[in-house]
Amino acid sequence: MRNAALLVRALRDPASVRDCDWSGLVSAARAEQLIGSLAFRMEGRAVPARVASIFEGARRDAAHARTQALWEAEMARRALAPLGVPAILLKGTAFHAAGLEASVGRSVGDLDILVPKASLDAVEAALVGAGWERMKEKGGYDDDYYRRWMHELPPLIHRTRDRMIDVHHTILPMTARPKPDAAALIADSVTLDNGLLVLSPADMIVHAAAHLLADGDLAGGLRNLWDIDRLLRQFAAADPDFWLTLSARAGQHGLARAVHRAARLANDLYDTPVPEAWRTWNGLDPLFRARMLARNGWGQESRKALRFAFYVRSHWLRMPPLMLARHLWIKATRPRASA
Amino acid sequence: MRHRLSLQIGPVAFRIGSAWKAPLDALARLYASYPAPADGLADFTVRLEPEKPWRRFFRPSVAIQGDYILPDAAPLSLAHGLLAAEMGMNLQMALGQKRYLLLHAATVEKDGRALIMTGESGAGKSTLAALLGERGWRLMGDEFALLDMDNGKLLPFPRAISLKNGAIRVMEAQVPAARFGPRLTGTPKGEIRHLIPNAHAIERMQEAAIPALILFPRFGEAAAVRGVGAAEVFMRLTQASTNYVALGRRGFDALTRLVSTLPALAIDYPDTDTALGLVEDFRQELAA
Amino acid sequence: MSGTDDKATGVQAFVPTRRTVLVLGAAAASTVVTVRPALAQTAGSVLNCEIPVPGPHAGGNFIAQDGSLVAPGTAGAAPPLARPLRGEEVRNLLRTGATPAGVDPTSAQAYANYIRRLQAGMSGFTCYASLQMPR
Amino acid sequence: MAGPVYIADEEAELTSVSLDGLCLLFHAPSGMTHIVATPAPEILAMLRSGPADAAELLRRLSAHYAFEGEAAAGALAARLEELESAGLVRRA
Repeated sequence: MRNAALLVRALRDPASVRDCDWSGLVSAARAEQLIGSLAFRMEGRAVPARVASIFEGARRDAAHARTQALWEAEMARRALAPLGVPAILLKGTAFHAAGLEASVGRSVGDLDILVPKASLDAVEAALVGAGWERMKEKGGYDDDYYRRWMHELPPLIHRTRDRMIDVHHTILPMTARPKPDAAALIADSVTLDNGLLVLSPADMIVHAAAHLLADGDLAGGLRNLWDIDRLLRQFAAADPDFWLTLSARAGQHGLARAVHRAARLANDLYDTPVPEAWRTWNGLDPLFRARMLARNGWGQESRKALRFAFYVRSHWLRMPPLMLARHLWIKATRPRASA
Repeated sequence: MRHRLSLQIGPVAFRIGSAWKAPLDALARLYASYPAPADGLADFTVRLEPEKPWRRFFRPSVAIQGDYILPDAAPLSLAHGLLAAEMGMNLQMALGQKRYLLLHAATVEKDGRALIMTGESGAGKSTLAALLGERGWRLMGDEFALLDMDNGKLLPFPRAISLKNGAIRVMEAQVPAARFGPRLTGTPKGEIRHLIPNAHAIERMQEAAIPALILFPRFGEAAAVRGVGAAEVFMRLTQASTNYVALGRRGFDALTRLVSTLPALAIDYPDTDTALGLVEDFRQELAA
Repeated sequence: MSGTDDKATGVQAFVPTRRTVLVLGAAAASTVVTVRPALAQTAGSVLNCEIPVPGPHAGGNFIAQDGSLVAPGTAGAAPPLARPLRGEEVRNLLRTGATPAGVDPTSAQAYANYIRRLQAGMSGFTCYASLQMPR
Repeated sequence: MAGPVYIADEEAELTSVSLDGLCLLFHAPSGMTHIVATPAPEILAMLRSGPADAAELLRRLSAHYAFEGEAAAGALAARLEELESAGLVRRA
């Protein structure tokens, strides 16, 4: 298994996977944090006994991840309830809270929430009062950097539950070129039956695409693209006008390019149904595709040069050049050897 | 990966890939009498890789990688590559095993009844398990006890026993040299030498046993035995388990059942003969 | 060695039928202990680990005597260590107070307290947790 | 002064096993295990009959128990805070 194509095929079309490099498939899926999703996709299919048992364990793990994620959301809700401020769940926790297809087998790391920028201080104080602690020294360079330039507070970690929370006020760093309309994200959020808040369907896609293509270096890209596939299928099936809404919304947030590329990549890798008009040809798509698949059957990262190129791109996207230089200079000249 | 090896230990199969040949040769010698996984598949993958690309040849440095990794794990020298492979397998179990409730404990069995020994650093549970394994007990494992949550039985996981420092000489006096791995000196844990379990333990490595007694041994004190309350046993075992919390309700049910049905004793012992004598007494009491 | 009540009775079993004395405890005494994941602890089999002091998240910060992070140059605080501490060094430091080679003994307590305050997700935590571990 | 009013989860959310006079609780919504000592199980049992603040809870407990010491209300408030931070009770 030279790249993750087998993993992508198994997710896209589980019936097509019979005799294959099972150990390679499992290792690649674990490395891409897709083992839970794969385990549910393959449920009930004929696979070797050992693989069936690995998948069963992965499904149980996913159930635990779901419980933990929803519990963190609930504890944050309890901590913030007295403020009366909207706190919107993002990413994996939101998928689980809303019971979306994308949550099936989905692992969740940190709790991500979005709050109005004006409420950041009050939210942070309430969380600290409820047992979350700062990981970075208040007023230090990193802390200051976060507060000035990032789209989120420096991460907080809970004292006894050891879980992190990222408090966002928008969905991209302030230094990135697109300027998403944070007020609209909040205004159009949806209240679930359980009282929790999530983004509107179109905004969920916009956020997922921004996270995948306009922010990081595509690490974990296959998982994020799988989210997008599941979300697009579910939302488009429920609303015939969804693609129009999405198009308008992506434009409003300045993220049309990222959303279109995400849809093309999802269509390409996961066969996501996408309208004809969205399937334009783009010369860079093959590079994105190759980067997404850069994982071999031993779970190792492959295509080092390509990975590095995307890593450089991620910094470029986040910061104007002069600022990047200053940032790297300060990081490099700190009075200690690197860790 | 350039070099590879598959191992079946108890119910678990590993696939180990390495950038170097030597660590896998050493591993293959240690596990020569174990069967290969019948299905050719792996539950877990371990990788031994250069810490940086150039560290394959220049001052080789072995990073422990695999399906599950510990971000703070430090690399080992190539001379300790065998230890890196063993640590890599332990790590997969500690972080990735979800089929069984995993306890950091040594287990031995006689007449179908298993003894679980767990305790703090230097308590000597590995040494006791190794000695009991040479005296009519079946060694089920010196590192991890696997509790089947469906039926409450223990599964064997008889890896090579990792003997440290003084324990090496104790066992060298009792076991033929052919059953030892290479002597690894200057490792982060001191001197280490692996002991291959006897044929009996390896042949029966698919055979479960019913847990009968939990022991918390402590070396270096005057001989003493005291009962340990079930709630304390519960707390201690949750802290000796890597996956208790992740198993949720199933883990809770299995562990409460275990601690409320099994007697538990803390034993202090000044020397291993005393401990072995006590264990033999307990066995006869339980059998009576 | 001890018995279990029927699980089905639940916490209702704690409502007594006759008046008994209930000790509510001192305000400061805790009656709830939560089982925390010992996940990393048993990874103690991988004792060969390192703890950067402080971690990369706090690069450059000094460490106060209580282990908290403070601005570089703060009086009475310890500077960052030039190299990460090995597992065994940390174990000795925490158990016996033995200062690792090349470390200023007057700062050792600050480093020890920093390590004690590590939490999951922070660089060095899994190593620290593994040192707490039996074995 | 009226303190906060607390609610306990449904009984079905908790599995409990008592051992050695302690109570092991598996709390399904969080997936967490708590080991609790008296009076925590008694408080949880009393909250089952409906939301209550510390004063109301003290009244309910008094129907079944006698108390030692005068600072019962203060100690009870501290116990409720503990249960709240463990997630076993929440504010109404």
